[in-house]
Amino acid sequence: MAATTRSDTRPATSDLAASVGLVDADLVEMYRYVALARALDERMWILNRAGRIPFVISGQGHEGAQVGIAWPFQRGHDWIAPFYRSIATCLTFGMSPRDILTAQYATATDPSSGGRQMPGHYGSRQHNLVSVSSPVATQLLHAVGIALAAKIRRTGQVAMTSMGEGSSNQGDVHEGLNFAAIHKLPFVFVVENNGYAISVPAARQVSVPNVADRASGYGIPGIVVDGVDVLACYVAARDAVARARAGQGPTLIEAKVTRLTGHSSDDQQTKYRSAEELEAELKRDALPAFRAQLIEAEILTEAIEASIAAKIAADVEDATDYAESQPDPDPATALHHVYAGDAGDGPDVAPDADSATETSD
Amino acid sequence: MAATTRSDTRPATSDLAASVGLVDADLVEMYRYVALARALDERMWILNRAGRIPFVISGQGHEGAQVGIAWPFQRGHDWIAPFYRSIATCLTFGMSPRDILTAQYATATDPSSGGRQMPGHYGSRQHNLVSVSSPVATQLLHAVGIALAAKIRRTGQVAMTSMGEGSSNQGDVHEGLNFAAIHKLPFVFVVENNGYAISVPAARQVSVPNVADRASGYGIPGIVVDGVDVLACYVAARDAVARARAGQGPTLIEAKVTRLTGHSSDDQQTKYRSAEELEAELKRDALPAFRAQLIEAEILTEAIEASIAAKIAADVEDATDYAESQPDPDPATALHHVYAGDAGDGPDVAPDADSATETSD
Amino acid sequence: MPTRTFIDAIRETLATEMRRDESIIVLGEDVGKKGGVFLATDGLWAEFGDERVIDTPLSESMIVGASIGAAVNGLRPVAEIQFADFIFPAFNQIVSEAARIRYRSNDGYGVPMTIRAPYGGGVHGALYHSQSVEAFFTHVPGLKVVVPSTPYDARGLLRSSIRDEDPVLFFEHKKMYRSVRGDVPDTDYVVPLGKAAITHPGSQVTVIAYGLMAHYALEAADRVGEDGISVEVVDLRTLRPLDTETVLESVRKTGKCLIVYEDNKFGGYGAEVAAIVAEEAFDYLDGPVTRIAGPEVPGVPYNHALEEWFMVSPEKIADGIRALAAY
Amino acid sequence: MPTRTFIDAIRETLATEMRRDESIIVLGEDVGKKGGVFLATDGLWAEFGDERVIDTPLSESMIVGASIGAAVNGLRPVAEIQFADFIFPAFNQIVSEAARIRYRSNDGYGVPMTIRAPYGGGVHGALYHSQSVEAFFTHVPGLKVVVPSTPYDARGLLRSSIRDEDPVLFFEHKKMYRSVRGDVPDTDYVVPLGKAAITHPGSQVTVIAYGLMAHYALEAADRVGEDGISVEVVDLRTLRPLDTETVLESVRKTGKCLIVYEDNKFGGYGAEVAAIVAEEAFDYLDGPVTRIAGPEVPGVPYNHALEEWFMVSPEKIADGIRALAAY
Ligand SMILES: Cc1ncc(C[n+]2csc(CCOP(=O)(O)OP(=O)(O)O)c2C)c(N)n1
Ligand SMILES: Cc1ncc(C[n+]2csc(CCOP(=O)(O)OP(=O)(O)O)c2C)c(N)n1
Ligand SMILES: [Mg+2]
Ligand SMILES: [Mg+2]
Repeated sequence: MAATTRSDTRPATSDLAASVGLVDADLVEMYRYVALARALDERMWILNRAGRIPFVISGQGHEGAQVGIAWPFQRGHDWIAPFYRSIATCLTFGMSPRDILTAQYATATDPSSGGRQMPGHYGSRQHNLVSVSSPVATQLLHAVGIALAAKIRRTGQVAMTSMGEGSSNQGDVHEGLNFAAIHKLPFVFVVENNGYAISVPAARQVSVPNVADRASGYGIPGIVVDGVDVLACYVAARDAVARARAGQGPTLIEAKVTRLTGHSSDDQQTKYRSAEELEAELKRDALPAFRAQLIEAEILTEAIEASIAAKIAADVEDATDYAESQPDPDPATALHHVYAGDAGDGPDVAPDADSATETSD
Repeated sequence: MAATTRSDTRPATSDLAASVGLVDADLVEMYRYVALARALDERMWILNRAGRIPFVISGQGHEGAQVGIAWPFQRGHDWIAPFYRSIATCLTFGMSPRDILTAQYATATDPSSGGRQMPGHYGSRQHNLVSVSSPVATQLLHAVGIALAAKIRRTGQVAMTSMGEGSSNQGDVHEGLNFAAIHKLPFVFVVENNGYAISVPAARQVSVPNVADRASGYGIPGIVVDGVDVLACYVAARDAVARARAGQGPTLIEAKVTRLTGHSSDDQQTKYRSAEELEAELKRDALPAFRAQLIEAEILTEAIEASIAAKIAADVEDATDYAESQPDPDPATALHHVYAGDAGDGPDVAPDADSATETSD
Repeated sequence: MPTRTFIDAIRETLATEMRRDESIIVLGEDVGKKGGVFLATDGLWAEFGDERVIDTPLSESMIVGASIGAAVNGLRPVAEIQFADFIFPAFNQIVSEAARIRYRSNDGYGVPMTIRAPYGGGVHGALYHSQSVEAFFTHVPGLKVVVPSTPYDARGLLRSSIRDEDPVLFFEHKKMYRSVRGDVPDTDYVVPLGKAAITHPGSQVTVIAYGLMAHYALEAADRVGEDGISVEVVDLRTLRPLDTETVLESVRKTGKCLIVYEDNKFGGYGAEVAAIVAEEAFDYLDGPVTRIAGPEVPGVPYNHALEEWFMVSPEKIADGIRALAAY
Repeated sequence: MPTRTFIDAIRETLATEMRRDESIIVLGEDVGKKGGVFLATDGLWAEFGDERVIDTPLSESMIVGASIGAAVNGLRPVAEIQFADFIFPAFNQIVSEAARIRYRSNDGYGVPMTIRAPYGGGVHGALYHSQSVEAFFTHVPGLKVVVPSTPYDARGLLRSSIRDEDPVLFFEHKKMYRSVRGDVPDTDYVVPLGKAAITHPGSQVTVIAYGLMAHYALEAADRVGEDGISVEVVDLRTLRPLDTETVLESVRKTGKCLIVYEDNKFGGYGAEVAAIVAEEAFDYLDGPVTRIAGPEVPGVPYNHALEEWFMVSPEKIADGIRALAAY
């Protein structure tokens, strides 16, 4: 999805972009996704406080890592099994702001689940984004199985999954990494380590300083990246995708991120995190850091920034209006799709054409 | 249980014994357990071929590692959660040949289960040997929980569990090692790697050359020992027990052993192992190796060996006769012990006093 | 007698039991500093410290498996599974291990362990924060399964569960945590496991329920009472072992039996109750044994319209009673 | 028509299906070179190679979880769980994931996967190599559960399961593998999921069974036939979805219903059948709906005397029929 692959004329390439093998337009677009994810996420909290939506689970603090890591995967070809904080991942991989907000409102046209799942449980067949469930870490095995099928069917696809550091302690992770490593499957395991699993700090969750320290136990590379550094995340993922595509097997990437909000709208994190800690964590936000980096490199001009901001504002507004306007699912459809063919195939209410793509791209 | 701790006068100590901090009598006793386990095991196969017992699952090829590793644990104080090949472990930890053979015959007086479980599913409350079940690897978490209780209750106990390399791929292993490492529990994890999980070779089971390579991913020491070398196994376990007892947390010990028999009496291993491979594996038998080592060190004299052999022969004969003579459980007791107090406490048929201790010790 | 919410009764019972018996530990995800996502363990960590109130890593099989081991070595663990929906990773440890170690060791080992878990729908929890999972465990010999419906019972049954020598699954309907209040004495009373309660005596139709549905059944009984239908409500309280005697006595008296559960109907817990009643009270039945339960979908959907469609309600129960009474 | 053992029918069906559809893979423990511990996959590895016949590591959750992913990405996995007893580590993947992904994604994703597992007792397998586990899965919307009892049905139902778009649990009674033979045509016939079979028509008592018990029910029907009792045996074949119509039609005709299953009775599969019959055929019943099932212990004990005590037998069924007929 890098702009280089689509462009005929030689695009602008700053030293910064060149240093990671991208062009300036890529970096701008990456920035837009980071900022869009943040803006959508902030809107979710506003809607929650306004009583419009009952629950929010947020990706704030994870967006930089998510966009950087998702970037080298090929939209519509590769696969991602995301988790509940993967708003930026899902956007980067093709879901629209409308797709995200209809999920918050649980409308009939929510493409993730038709209003059947809680917000945060995204998914899209159209975009090869596996449907998110709540029991953590199960999706790792799905991504491994997808990679197995890719290898057997020789599709050239790579499968990625992401989750938090707490979730990485589930048995499924061990079982899946072992199998993927034995068969050198085209698989990338991403841990977004934000230091907490709800209230439990990483030191009480994971017995080693880095989840990536576990990779060697499976004979695969384990890489720690700073989630504040979007381009470092990109490079780590790019290399992992290249290894996977070349038949060299899985990679574990651990991005050190921060959780800028409570675990969810049901959580009061001040009960277990000090004010100083929360204050300090603000500095680990990739959004201002990436912005500063792109301004410094003269990639993000004031004009570009203004146009991005306008676009994002319009997108978020449009998505909100759209989601607000969408109908609830009809209980008459609630028995559908327990099994194939229960009620014809496909969702009961087709999301309208616009909602499936970005509104202003 | 080392003889040094019981003896008042200075016991005989060869260089070999001294090199591992034991006395000669320990080494002789260790040898006796290795040989006893083998003799009992061979008797099981004879009884199986003679149609006396329907099923055998064997420890042949594992005995040296089991005795060496069990040795530093304190009988009646520490805990072991063994697996189905742990005949030598159970003997070393206090079960008698009668205990082992009544399990093969599934008699009412079988102390492991009163005839309720398949052979190989040993256990003894009296000896702190946790009851073996069939689903592999579950026992690791029990041992971890025992270690947790030991730490909380400040009993000074160490808990050990053992299993095969195939079993180490279960999710429970990951979850348990992580927890034990975080809390620095007094826990020792023993993998008896015999190269196969039924028919599947280790290379298709474990994505790294050694299961012990996984220890670093939990921040604990991982030690590979040659299961042919009984004293090396002892030393590894002794050090692990010392670490555990000192509050320094768990250790993973992987003993490279061999499986001299089929997986069980139901398995034909020639279907998946070549004649050459089986031939070569015979050289990896700790029994003759340990014997040669002790003869070389002049610890095992002809006289001692003859007396051990006689004792073992008598023990095996006695255990066979005893087990043959024991009654089947009464179906009238089959509903007992689903819950506490279902039928008074304790087993329905008390094993007779002799059976619970070694017959000729 | 002091009035308490359902969750307060649970929390205080945990505290008083821990004061009484220092072999009791509490472990689970977020049970420590945070006090549990529902605050059912709030304050325990401050009072009993790190060793007796353990914030575990996010791994349910470990929570249960380690509890089994701890129980074998002299502790009395009370494990919390954050949502009943997340008990499945621990299924093997519960069903293969905890339930069987006593039987398979011929009484050599037992597992005095309680597993608490919030269950149930009607709280916008969707597929994975709304489940009723009791049927998976009530089938298993070696386990006990408890579902209290009042603060009084919650306290008395939790005490019995913790003091029991065998593994007990203790399911708490999360919708009741703060919405249900009741009198709870400060005495050290227990409610024995395996005893149902008649919470509304009546003569024409027996309604059998538990958990939140025991409340809805009472509401329904009141409604149809206005139409002159006399309903006897049996609150099972313990699902395994089932108090067959109380159930049969009531049905033999009324001749009509409606079983209510929130879980999807097919193969749910109420099927067993129906089967027992159909066999053992056959000669007394004046109408078919009927059931009102959730629809056959794999989880409660999130959207409020769909959730409402899913949930058994007092009205649906009242309709079922009316139909049965008219039979 | 060629005669085959039960296991041969299964093995050959796997082979012919794999020849027909190259998206089918077989995976599990020891399914490759060894051909499975019961040899149900013998020969497949030699014919289809390492990529389509995969000896997995010893990790059931992985087997099922990876099969789900593979199914999502275009394959049709047929996973073997070595013994049904060892399916519990995969419980979360089956119940939380495979069963729900279609519903939760509003038909975005489906999981065309078959899980085969040998189940059942009477083979000296003790607690952990004898279990009947169907009740844990028949309760779950989104899953289909099949238990064939003849080589003919094994082939026809396995074909339907593999070709189905949803996850199917296919349980094979291991005692039948070599002891049961029957005619199996070489044609590409299927037996549809969800259809029971009347294997012995009769008029006085309906006996409902499946798997090994379907054979024992026939034996029992013959025995009591000698005493002049006419029994109709219904072999359910598919447990979810249940063929309610065939069951009710038979009971409405005979007026008496005995349900037989090998699993422990309380909360077992037969409870649901009993509940449905008790409700839907109430007006036709001339006797209580009765059940014969295993005792309430957590697994089949090993010793032959205890195992015999545990197992439902043709005699026990015949006694049950006689008692019901005499009612
Ligand atoms: C199997 C399971 N157990 C418990 C939960 C409840 N739960 C949801 S998120 C969460 C913490 C996850 O922490 P982490 O993996 O670090 O991800 P983060 O939320 O920090 O991004 C828990 C305990 C769950 N969803 N699934
Ligand atoms: C959960 C589970 N799955 C499958 C089995 C069947 N099984 C018994 S032993 C075994 C192989 C074990 O191999 P390994 O761990 O290497 O131990 P070994 O037998 O080689 O000593 C298998 C697959 C089981 N007992 N439990
Ligand atoms: Mg986290
Ligand atoms: Mg092995």
